[in-house]
Amino acid sequence: MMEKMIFGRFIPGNSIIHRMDPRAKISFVFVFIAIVFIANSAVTYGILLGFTLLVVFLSKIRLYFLINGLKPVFILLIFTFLLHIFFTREGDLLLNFGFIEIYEEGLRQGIFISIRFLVLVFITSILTLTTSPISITDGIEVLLGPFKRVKLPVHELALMMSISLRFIPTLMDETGKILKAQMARGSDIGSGPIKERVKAVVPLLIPLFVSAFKRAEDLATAMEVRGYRGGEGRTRYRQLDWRFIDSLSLLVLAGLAGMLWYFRV
Amino acid sequence: MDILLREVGYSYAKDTPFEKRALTDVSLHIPSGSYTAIIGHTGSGKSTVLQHLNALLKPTEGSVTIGERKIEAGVKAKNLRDVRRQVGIVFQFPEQQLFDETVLKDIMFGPLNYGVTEEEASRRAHELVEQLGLPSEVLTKSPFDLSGGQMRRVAIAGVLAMEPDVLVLDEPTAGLDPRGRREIMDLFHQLHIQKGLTTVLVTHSMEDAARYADSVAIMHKGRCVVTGEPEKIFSNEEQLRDYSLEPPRTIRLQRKFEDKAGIKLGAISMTEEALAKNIALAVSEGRDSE
Amino acid sequence: MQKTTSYSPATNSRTLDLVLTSMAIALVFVATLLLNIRLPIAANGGLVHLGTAMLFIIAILFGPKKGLIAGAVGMGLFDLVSGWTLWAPITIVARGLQGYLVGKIAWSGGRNGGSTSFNILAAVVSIPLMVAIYYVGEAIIFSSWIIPAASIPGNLVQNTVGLIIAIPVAIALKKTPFFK
Amino acid sequence: MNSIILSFENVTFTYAQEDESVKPAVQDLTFSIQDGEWIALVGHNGSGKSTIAKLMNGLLFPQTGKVSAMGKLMAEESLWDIRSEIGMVFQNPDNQFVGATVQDDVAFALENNGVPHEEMVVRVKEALHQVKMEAYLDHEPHHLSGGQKQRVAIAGALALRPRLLILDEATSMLDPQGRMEVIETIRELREATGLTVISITHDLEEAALADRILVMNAGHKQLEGTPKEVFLSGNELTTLGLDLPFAMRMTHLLQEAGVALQGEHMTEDELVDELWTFYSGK
Ligand SMILES: Nc1ncnc2c1ncn2[C@@H]1O[C@H](COP(=O)(O)OP(=O)(O)OP(=O)(O)O)[C@@H](O)[C@H]1O
Ligand SMILES: Nc1ncnc2c1ncn2[C@@H]1O[C@H](COP(=O)(O)OP(=O)(O)OP(=O)(O)O)[C@@H](O)[C@H]1O
Ligand SMILES: [Mg+2]
Ligand SMILES: [Mg+2]
Repeated sequence: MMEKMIFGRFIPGNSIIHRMDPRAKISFVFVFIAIVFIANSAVTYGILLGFTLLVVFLSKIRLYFLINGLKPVFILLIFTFLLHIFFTREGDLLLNFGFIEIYEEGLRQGIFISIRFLVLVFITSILTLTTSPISITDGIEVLLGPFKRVKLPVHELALMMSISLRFIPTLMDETGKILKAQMARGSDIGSGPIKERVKAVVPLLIPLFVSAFKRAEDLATAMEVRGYRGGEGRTRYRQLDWRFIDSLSLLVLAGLAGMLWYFRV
Repeated sequence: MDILLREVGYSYAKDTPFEKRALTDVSLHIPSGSYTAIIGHTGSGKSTVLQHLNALLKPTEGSVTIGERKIEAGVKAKNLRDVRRQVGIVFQFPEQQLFDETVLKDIMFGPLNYGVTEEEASRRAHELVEQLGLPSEVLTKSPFDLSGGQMRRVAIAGVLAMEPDVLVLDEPTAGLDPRGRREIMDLFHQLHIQKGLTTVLVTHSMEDAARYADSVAIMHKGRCVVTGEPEKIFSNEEQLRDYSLEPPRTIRLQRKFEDKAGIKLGAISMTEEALAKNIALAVSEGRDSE
Repeated sequence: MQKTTSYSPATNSRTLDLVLTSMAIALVFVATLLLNIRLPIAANGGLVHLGTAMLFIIAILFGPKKGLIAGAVGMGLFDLVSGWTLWAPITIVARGLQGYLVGKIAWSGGRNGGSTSFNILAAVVSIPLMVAIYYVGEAIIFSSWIIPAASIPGNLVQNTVGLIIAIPVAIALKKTPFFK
Repeated sequence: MNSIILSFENVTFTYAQEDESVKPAVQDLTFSIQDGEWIALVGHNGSGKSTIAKLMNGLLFPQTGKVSAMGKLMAEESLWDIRSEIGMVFQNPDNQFVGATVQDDVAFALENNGVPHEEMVVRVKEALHQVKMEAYLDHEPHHLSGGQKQRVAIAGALALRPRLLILDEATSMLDPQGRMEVIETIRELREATGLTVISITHDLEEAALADRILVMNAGHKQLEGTPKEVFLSGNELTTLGLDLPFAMRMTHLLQEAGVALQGEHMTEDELVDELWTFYSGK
């Protein structure tokens, strides 16, 4: 059940964004991150914010969920905002409570940086909220394809990622079981003096490692038996499907970049 | 030591969107010195009940009383270590908890955690290794160098070394070969008799439940639906089937024989030996009456 | 008479290697997510995860290559799926290089992680590297050189705890039959 | 009609050859298996069963002797061909699941063998249908029961349409229901396709279903024959750490209790039949 909580970041759905090709989504996010840095004025940041909200809307992910899941990130956001306000001393003095002085430029900077941060966090989160980890892996494998030329073991990397995704829930269960078994023997990383807690980690990690090795040996044998001998000559069962909408999304992004450039001051 | 579950409810991941109810309204009394078998279909909540018996899980509803301690839903329970020492759990595949450099150290781990002296812990380890039928050379070996069956025994010794009053077993023989299975089950029975250990066994083997237990509880969909003597529970085959369970093979054979011969054997046979005796008796009587 | 063990020793060990690396990734991920110990320290609310310890252990046991992949992919994946997506690129670089450096030093001169003092040295040397990469990365995100300084104490605690735990566990693991 | 699908000729294998004290895991082993047979391989822990399985598909290579499969001598060149005709399912259902979902896992062997995509889709469906798991196409492994995982593993082996299926204690970690499901699946498969099956097992009830049983003891072949033949040597099996099927144990217990049963009964029904003749005094 635990596994649902982490991979709970991925919310299955059928929105336009969900159905986009993972390659398109990953490229989109990378290009978007670069484009964000073009913005430098109220209008351009406004455009960015509007665009981001549009994407959120299209993904049919509830804004509430998005914000709720990003609580720690928002604390950082507020912190950033405040720091900019208090430490920038340019432009007109807007407010003055004794030692706290807020300048116009500080407020401007604070708002701009916050918006930039917000749109970055939203767009990157939308990627992982609408794409299953395994599709992300597929996307990465194809996108890294060209690097095969420089001897980057792309196929192996992708397979490793998918095997580890597959074993994460299993190892999580295992961790829970070992924790309980050692608790029943009087050792507990959840209570007692710090030294004891650190000591209690050893009886936990060693069985965890041993079991992971055992599983690795078994799995390697099972793969060999099923004819695995590296990436050459393999075909793919999962097919990615690049459609018009995917090309369109990248075009829209180009449009966005053009607009930002135009309104930039 | 008496254990009493009163209207226990338990939900995994409570108060999250992933909440999963595993137990509903479970009431169960495990009297001191009894041998109780808990049976039930996969996923019926057996392992979840079991973890309440030594407070590894705390009920989300109702209460669990373990000896003098009462653990209630919603009430913060402190210092459960004493309870955990008194109630030892052998989990499924217990060899997965082994970690120390040598078998000796691993067996001593539990007692040392509970403040037993080094000498005493080592004495217990030596004694247990012998009792479990392992050669004493294993004490100096790494637990990872042993065979599967030996590792299982060492892990069991690690729980017994804490000298619990109650021994809780979650399918302790899963994955062993027939001989290993029998030896380990006999060992637990012997401990139950000799040391007066209160024993709770979760098992899928109706034969083991019938052979060893003096009280049986059936779990079904998170509820404890029936408790009673094994003779009574296992002779009610319809009820067993309602809970997706099969009667023990001895009873199946007895029924087949009874149907064919058109008689009723006096008693229900809980072991193969008893069945053989009962049938032999019936056959000789049958002949005499001809 | 003929060849000894396996027909295909080359593919055999390559597959095992690949699976072991996958397990290392999963282990780092699980330790980051699941294994927390609470310390009475203000930074991060005192909750310290064991991902760093796991990364050290893996780099010490398996060397630079697996250290690099386990750090980059294991921790990068964690950021990706748990709301820190924006940090994922920084993490991939920082943790990948950290894992690589620890493995490189611990495995230097044929030591293969067998020398405790080198293992400690490796972990200690890697800490400033990791902290610096996060600092620079966050400075870019926040466009500020002040804000990212706030995460330095937390990172230091994380790494120190990791070091304290990793060293004894690595020693103990070295003694199991898997590494003989 | 019957042809030999697999054979061992005087095969000996030792794990650590350098170490003189290590005994061979398999010693001077000779046997052969006919196309379409169901063979049960039994023996105590460490008797060499898994080693034999690994020798069968070239995961290990004998130091002396010959292994042939599908009419080819096991060698570097024939290895992958032979492997593509042998499916294998192991003990722990968790440790052999490669794919992220049921269908990905079943496709794994097909991908390795370069089967084109359209064909893969067909074969994955077909294989899952054979084990009655077609409704679980997109399920993730950790949401399946042990028995379901093993059936997916069998489908993964079947997708390549092998001629021989080896089960290495494939049911030993399952609950009784999961075990039943898997055995039933294998039975139906054999009826439908005439697949050759080698099942390694500690469960004597399961072994009793086979056409032939090989009993291993400390690396040697101790006994070989039909279940009846093998189980007749009752005490020998018990001294090897094995057991007898329930009906047979009961027969012996009844004889000890003074019921002079004549036959050796493999099934409960046979036993009851003879008991009845006794009872009715004929
Ligand atoms: N850690 C967990 N998180 C969430 N749900 C769980 C967890 N462990 C068990 N469950 C669920 O609780 C229910 C009862 O599980 P439990 O393990 O107690 O059953 P069981 O009777 O022991 O089954 P088995 O015979 O298969 O061991 C099941 O539906 C199971 O899916
Ligand atoms: N990888 C290995 N390295 C060294 N020795 C091994 C290895 N695998 C098995 N052995 C040894 O070879 C012998 C035969 O082992 P094998 O696994 O074939 O037995 P098995 O009959 O399958 O046992 P089980 O019923 O426990 O599965 C045993 O003595 C075992 O200790
Ligand atoms: Mg259970
Ligand atoms: Mg085996």
